[in-house]
Amino acid sequence: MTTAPKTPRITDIGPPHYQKFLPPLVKKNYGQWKYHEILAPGVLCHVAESGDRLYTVRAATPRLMAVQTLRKFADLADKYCGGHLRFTSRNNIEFLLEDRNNIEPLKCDLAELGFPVGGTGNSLSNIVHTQGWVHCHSAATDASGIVKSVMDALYDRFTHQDLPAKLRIAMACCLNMCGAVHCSDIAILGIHTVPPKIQHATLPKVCEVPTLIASCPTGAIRPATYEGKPSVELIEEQCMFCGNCYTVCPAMPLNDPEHDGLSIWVGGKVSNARSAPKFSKLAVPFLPNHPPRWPEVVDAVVKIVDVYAKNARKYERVGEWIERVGWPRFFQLTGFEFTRYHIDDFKHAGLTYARSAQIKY
Amino acid sequence: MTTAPKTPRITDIGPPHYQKFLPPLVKKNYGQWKYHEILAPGVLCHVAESGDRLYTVRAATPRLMAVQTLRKFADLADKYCGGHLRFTSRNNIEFLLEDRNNIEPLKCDLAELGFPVGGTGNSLSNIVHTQGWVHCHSAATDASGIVKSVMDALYDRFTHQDLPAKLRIAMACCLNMCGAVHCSDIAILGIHTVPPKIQHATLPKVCEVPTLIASCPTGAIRPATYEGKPSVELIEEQCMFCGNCYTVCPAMPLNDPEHDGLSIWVGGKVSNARSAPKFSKLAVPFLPNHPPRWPEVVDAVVKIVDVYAKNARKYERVGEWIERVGWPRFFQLTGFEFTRYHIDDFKHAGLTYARSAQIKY
Amino acid sequence: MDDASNGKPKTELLDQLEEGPWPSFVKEIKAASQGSEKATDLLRQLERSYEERKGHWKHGGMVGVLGYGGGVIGRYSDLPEEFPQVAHFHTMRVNHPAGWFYTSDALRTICDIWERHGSGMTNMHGSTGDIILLGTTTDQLEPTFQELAQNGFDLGGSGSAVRTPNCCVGMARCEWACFDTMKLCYDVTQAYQDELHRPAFAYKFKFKFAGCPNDCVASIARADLSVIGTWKDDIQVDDAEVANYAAAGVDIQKEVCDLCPTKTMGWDGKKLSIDNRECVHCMHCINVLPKALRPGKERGAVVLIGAKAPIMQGALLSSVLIPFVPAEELLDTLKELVKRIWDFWDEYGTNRERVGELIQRVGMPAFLDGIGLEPVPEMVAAPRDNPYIFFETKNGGAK
Amino acid sequence: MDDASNGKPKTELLDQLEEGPWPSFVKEIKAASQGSEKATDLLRQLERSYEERKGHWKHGGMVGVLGYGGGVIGRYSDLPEEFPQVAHFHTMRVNHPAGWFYTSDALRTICDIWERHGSGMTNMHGSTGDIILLGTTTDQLEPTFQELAQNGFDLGGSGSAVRTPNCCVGMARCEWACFDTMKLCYDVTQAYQDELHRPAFAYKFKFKFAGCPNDCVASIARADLSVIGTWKDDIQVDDAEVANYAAAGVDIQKEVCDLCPTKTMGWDGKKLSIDNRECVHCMHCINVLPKALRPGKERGAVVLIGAKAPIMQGALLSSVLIPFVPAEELLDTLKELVKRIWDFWDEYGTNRERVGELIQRVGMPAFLDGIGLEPVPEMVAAPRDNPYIFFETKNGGAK
Ligand code: SRM
Ligand code: SRM
Ligand code: SRM
Ligand code: SRM
Ligand code: SF4
Ligand code: SF4
Ligand code: SF4
Ligand code: SF4
Ligand code: SF4
Ligand code: SF4
Ligand code: SF4
Ligand code: SF4
Repeated sequence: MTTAPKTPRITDIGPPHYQKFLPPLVKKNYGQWKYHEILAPGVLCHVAESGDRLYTVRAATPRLMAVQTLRKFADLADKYCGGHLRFTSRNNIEFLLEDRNNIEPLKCDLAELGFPVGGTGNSLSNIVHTQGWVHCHSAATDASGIVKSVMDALYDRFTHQDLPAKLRIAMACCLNMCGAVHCSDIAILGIHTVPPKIQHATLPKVCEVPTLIASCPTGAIRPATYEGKPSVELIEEQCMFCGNCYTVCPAMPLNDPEHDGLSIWVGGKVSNARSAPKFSKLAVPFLPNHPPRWPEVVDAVVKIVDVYAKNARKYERVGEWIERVGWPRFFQLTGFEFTRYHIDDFKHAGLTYARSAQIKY
Repeated sequence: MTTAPKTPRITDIGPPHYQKFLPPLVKKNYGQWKYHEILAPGVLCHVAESGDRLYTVRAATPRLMAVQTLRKFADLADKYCGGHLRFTSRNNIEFLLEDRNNIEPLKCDLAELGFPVGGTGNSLSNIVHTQGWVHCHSAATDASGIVKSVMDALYDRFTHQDLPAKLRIAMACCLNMCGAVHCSDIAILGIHTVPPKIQHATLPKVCEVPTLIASCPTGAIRPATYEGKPSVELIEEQCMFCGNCYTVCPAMPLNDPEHDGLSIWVGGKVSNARSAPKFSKLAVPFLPNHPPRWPEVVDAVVKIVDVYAKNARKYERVGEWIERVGWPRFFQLTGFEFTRYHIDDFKHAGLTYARSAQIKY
Repeated sequence: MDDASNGKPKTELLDQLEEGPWPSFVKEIKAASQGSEKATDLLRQLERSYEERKGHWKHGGMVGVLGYGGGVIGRYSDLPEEFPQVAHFHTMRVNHPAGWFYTSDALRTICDIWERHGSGMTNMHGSTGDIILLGTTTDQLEPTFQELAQNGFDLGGSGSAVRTPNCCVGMARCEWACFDTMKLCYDVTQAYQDELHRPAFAYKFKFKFAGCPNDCVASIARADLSVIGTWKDDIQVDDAEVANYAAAGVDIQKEVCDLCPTKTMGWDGKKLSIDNRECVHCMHCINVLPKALRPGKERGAVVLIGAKAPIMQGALLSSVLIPFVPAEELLDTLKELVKRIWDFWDEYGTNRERVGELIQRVGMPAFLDGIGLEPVPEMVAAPRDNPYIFFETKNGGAK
Repeated sequence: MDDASNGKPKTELLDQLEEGPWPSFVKEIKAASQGSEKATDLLRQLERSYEERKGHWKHGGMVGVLGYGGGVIGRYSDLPEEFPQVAHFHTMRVNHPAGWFYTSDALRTICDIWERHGSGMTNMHGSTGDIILLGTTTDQLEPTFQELAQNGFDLGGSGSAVRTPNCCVGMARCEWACFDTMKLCYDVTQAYQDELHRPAFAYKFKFKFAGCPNDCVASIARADLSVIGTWKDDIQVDDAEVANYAAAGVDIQKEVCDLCPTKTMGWDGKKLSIDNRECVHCMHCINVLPKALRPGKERGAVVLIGAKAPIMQGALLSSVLIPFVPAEELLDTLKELVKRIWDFWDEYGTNRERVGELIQRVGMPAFLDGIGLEPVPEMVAAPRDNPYIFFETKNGGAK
């Protein structure tokens, strides 16, 4: 099946020049856009200085897609917008139309194919996520399955623009946090809660002990010999299950069906609008890992979204809302338990303590 | 001169009960105060639920006082307020009058004795300070002399209430910061800038090497032997001149007339009013140690006060004002140079970097 | 474990993820498995993971294409006997076109190549921005690569290298772009082809370009070097349009003025006034009134440094390195700056230390000295509050 | 070096500090030197320090009174031959009466004792709150102490002990005191006489009591245990007085409502409304309108822990330990709490480690476990942002 290349080998050409792929209307008005309007959830209209109007129809994708589906998108692009489309930084797909009249037919076709239109304005957009059990060795949980389960429950939040502000959820399947978990309105994070099980037999063959020792943020790993061969030992109380040792050394697996789980984080953002970018903070330290539909995780996320939608003011991101009402109120409103795990005990922990007498009762 | 005690030895009696010293009007209305008014700079009137009025006249003291002066205060108390007085948490003295008509005569007497009345409301109060060359072995500079020089220059700021808010200056003669330097609107801090000179000969006699090593926040001190005896060596680049080693070991003196100096810090506060308590931040890293009147220090402090007085809004403490206008503006307005020393490089340094694109131009 | 009746894998758990209104990745894998045995075994192994609540991939190995050190993530099943088609299941990271624009033809070309050489499964896109071609065997890597190359595509980054830079849609469709994000992203990507394909660093290095402070590519959270567009002069105001918004029901005072972080706007019911000296360029007012307000005309970008995920000293957000670079000087400034940063990182960085962590460790002042940048107050949220100043011993601390 | 003409010390530099309107400490030392040779030599040595820009005190030694381990700071001149009267120059820390109230008689008694036994120089008061009697010789310590004791005064703290607790004037003269600061300060001081006089800790331990969140004794910055008064119910409002303030020219909207940290007040030009649920008890509105607003009636205090100066891991502010203790329960609660804190500190604290630093090192959660307090969200400004959670391995992290 393989077609061997016949021409001389090509390397280092870099990505194709973006101009090759721009719709003519975009090329013409490049850098000359004047303003935009949101015509409906998922439908933007950008107006150029020239008076030209570009219509964007944004639809959700599952990100993990078969070439069959991509071809369907290509067909839609041919049908409605001269074969031009783009993807967004949150894995949505955007069709760029010149003709306003194509909006509705395109939306119908997308609906038929099962790709919801939305994610614009003050709505929930697609969940930025990672590989999970589909491809990564490091995953404490699956990613795509949780995303699907959560978005099924929050479908209307994507197709409607009735939230106080933009809402961004991210999901990562381990502490490496490939994605934006550390700065999302709501983040779902796969976690381990038991230390790695050292595979002494294979360790010397597959890892360098000094690198392995250096990999541990808390210094929990010490050199040791096992049956006369170099290996390591673990001070279990010093382990906080980050998995960095496993990243550098396959002989330190952490996966554990019984004890792997999920944690929920809230209040991060990256935009500079109004408030400075913020990290997400711990909301729920541990939820069980229950495929195929992770009901506990779905409930927790839906709970946060509902409470936020009900209580936040217009244009208030989740973190801005919580900072206004205070974290005690957040825990009251959601009913989540506040535990010792919520209190930071890592490097800068002291700076997270409440160092004032300003308290709400 | 010594009068040996004749009675059995008395210990652990604790301080005298405060009630013994309370003016009758205070005793009567204890816990029953209703409100207060500031009648003039340095003159308060507290009104009790009973309708009683207590007049307070507050005067500055140099804190470092001879018994001769204290007796003069006692005489004034006898003359005007039934022999009752108190000191404040900032080393001012307060006369507590029942009779409003005694206010002016008392003020006259105080003026004659050279003790300015003021420090209330939105004014500069007395400078909280420390021992300096008057009594401490640790001092990088004198304290009382600087306080005197600065307050001479800022005299009117004490006797008038025309500042945007309360203004609190503190002075400490070394990094131990006996006082409130770390949380003051403006703080003056004596500093060393060269490492301790190890006195190898005496060291083993006067200190314990392990304690000495443990005392260094940066781990700059290492065990070593000197002429066969236990001593220490110093990684000079790791020393930031905190003096903690000297505190635990007399054989590590840092005092150095050429290189000791002063630094100026701004924007701290301790009250919870409006904003949470704040640490003071570095404004000027180094000024020379120039007794007897430290003109460079006086100039820098006066500069800050003037710029603050001119630019801050009503009720804005120094730190609140700077946070509103931004640190770049503070450096522009004062003309202080922003240097590499202003950028934190200690433990939590990363959290002080500007982690947003929000910038004023 | 397969359904005896039709030879299709039995996926009772995964099947539950075909239900519900959101597009289903399970349907996608099933679609791909029409044409690809690899996709079928992926489905089977994934079902197993769902049953056992445990991943079944081995720790990756080094595989790749000739002359490149990256662009491929090696992946092997830990149940190769049961799922032979995913015994090898490497991903290829293909450098996406800036802004993620495609023609339908380009998209079909990729599909065709991948259908021939791989599982037919993709990620559009990976978190760094690449086209992720998900799952093939070692022998297919080079042919896939060359076919892609013949069609104008190249691999993206992986390992201790420059990672595929990405950017927001910028001037192609956004009225707020303060510099040409797609061009700069493209130029930077081309400039560092060698650093991208041949890992030679201590760790990864990511660039992200956002045209304005809304930061639609999360550059401040996810890039070692974050370039965020902004402007220096006054916000452009169209008074008539402000009035129109007000007339249309926007509460200018509450929704705009009160939410300005520096409260630098006034609204008297008729006219919006802005004291631009106090504006921190947060975008909020412009976001709410896009037809009435626009960034100023003196445009460029803030350059920030050091963001990353938590491992190992805690997550970092990028922090200001250069408060403003005019748009036309951006490429040259970045090239010069990046050279110095990489030199410093090369000299002082330890193994697997991101540049942000290096700065934390050696201190920003030392880093600035090292790369020859003057400190400015815009770099800090506040000056230090501890008195632990490392004065230069040489001159006894005098400034 | 003395003036030949009159035998008085020549103090050209210090003399310059007699000029200017602010009260002069040099005049004070000169006044004391009328009656005390010690004060004269102090002046001489200080002039030398001013000339040489260098202190002339040796590192202190252990001196004290019988049976006490603290209360005296030993001090010796490093130029004892030149300044023999300050060869020994110890200070005595005398525990001030709560609130720093004195009768003129009490003050004179102290003066008389100190004139007989010491330099006649004092600090009214030291930064911790003590009466500082500045400069005497070792042999005078015990007699001074016993004379003080006979007159009802005792020594304060020094060394690794409880330090002299202090408090704001509170109910004696302030309408805002939410608990009786002077009484609590007195009671606590009496309760811990042994811990105050006989250093047995790893380091010092300070108490400070402020009657309301204005914190007029800087307790949140300077005490290991900071007790700050507050209230739980609604702010008491006298509408008529609010109107009077407005009539008198106070801009209620700007000076009060706009500066409320949670913007929880409304002003319609006539009536001030407060949504007390959002009030953080900062005191600002009450401070500005003392005649009209007052703290609520359900009063008590916040208990905070851990403030200290920078040495050695950087300065700390106290942080919330118990969000609210009713006024009448304060003494008992504190006693029980302090017992547990000291036990934990005793067990886990290292040499010269303040309790705040211990908490930083072992982590607040471990500290709370240790002293048996339940975590509540009021303890933190925000929950953790790093995912480095030390789950209890026993139960696999399930809550
Ligand atoms: C298409 C896309 C850029 C791209 O190159 O792909 C994009 C496009 C636009 N963004 Fe964005 N943003 C896009 C990702 C982001 C991200 C990044 C992310 O989500 O990971 C952010 C930062 C989010 C955060 O802070 O956590 C982002 C923060 C914003 C904001 C600031 C929102 C805020 O108030 O914090 C605006 C302003 C607004 O919406 O009023 C904005 C506004 C816009 C505008 C209105 C810009 C314009 O004039 O064209 C575009 C339509 C927005 C909409 O959906 O309503 N865009 N935008 C991205 C669409 C992602 C998606 O499919 O949902
Ligand atoms: C006498 C004294 C308490 C004592 O027990 O000795 C005291 C007494 C009063 N303070 Fe204070 N404060 C005293 C030290 C403090 C301190 C501590 C310090 O300065 O070291 C603070 C914290 C300062 C800080 O934040 O850095 C302090 C922060 C306040 C505040 C909050 C000011 C603010 O806006 O941040 C108020 C409220 C006000 O003034 O409106 C206040 C208000 C008051 C009132 C009005 C309380 C009352 O109703 O009686 C008293 C008269 C204030 C005045 O001077 O205008 N008091 N006050 C202290 C006088 C010190 C002096 O001689 O200047
Ligand atoms: C594929 C992708 C996730 C996805 O599903 O989209 C991914 C997948 C992996 N990442 Fe990532 N990272 C991906 C984007 C990110 C991002 C987001 C970004 O680039 O914007 C981050 C956070 C930002 C950052 O760089 O800090 C990220 C932070 C990490 C880290 C932690 C790095 C750190 O310094 O903290 C690791 C661990 C490592 O490097 O050893 C990591 C390691 C990995 C490895 C290589 C696993 C490993 O331990 O070696 C994963 C391979 C999975 C697989 O089997 O394919 N991945 N990784 C993303 C790359 C696709 C692409 O090229 O477009
Ligand atoms: C006398 C006094 C300064 C003054 O002029 O008022 C003072 C004087 C000394 N302090 Fe202090 N401290 C004094 C209040 C403070 C305060 C303020 C307070 O208590 O509110 C602090 C900051 C708050 C705190 O405790 O953190 C303070 C923080 C220190 C430190 C640093 C402690 C730390 O943990 O960071 C040291 C160093 C040490 O303990 O070894 C120190 C050490 C010292 C020593 C004993 C010097 C030493 O290295 O051993 C000083 C003796 C000077 C002398 O010759 O008399 N002094 N010291 C204050 C005590 C008078 C009193 O009893 O009323
Ligand atoms: S978050 Fe972890 S498990 Fe998920 S793709 Fe990234 S490295 Fe793999
Ligand atoms: S999982 Fe993390 S904390 Fe635990 S041993 Fe490995 S590297 Fe260390
Ligand atoms: S600040 Fe330093 S020098 Fe000054 S009294 Fe305190 S310990 Fe001594
Ligand atoms: S002065 Fe401070 S930093 Fe320098 S050696 Fe001594 S303890 Fe260490
Ligand atoms: S970052 Fe700014 S310029 Fe880029 S797409 Fe978003 S809003 Fe437009
Ligand atoms: S851009 Fe932001 S800071 Fe500037 S005026 Fe608008 S809202 Fe205010
Ligand atoms: S802390 Fe509060 S109660 Fe105490 S004196 Fe100050 S204002 Fe009054
Ligand atoms: S006390 Fe402070 S927080 Fe409460 S209403 Fe008054 S100003 Fe607002």
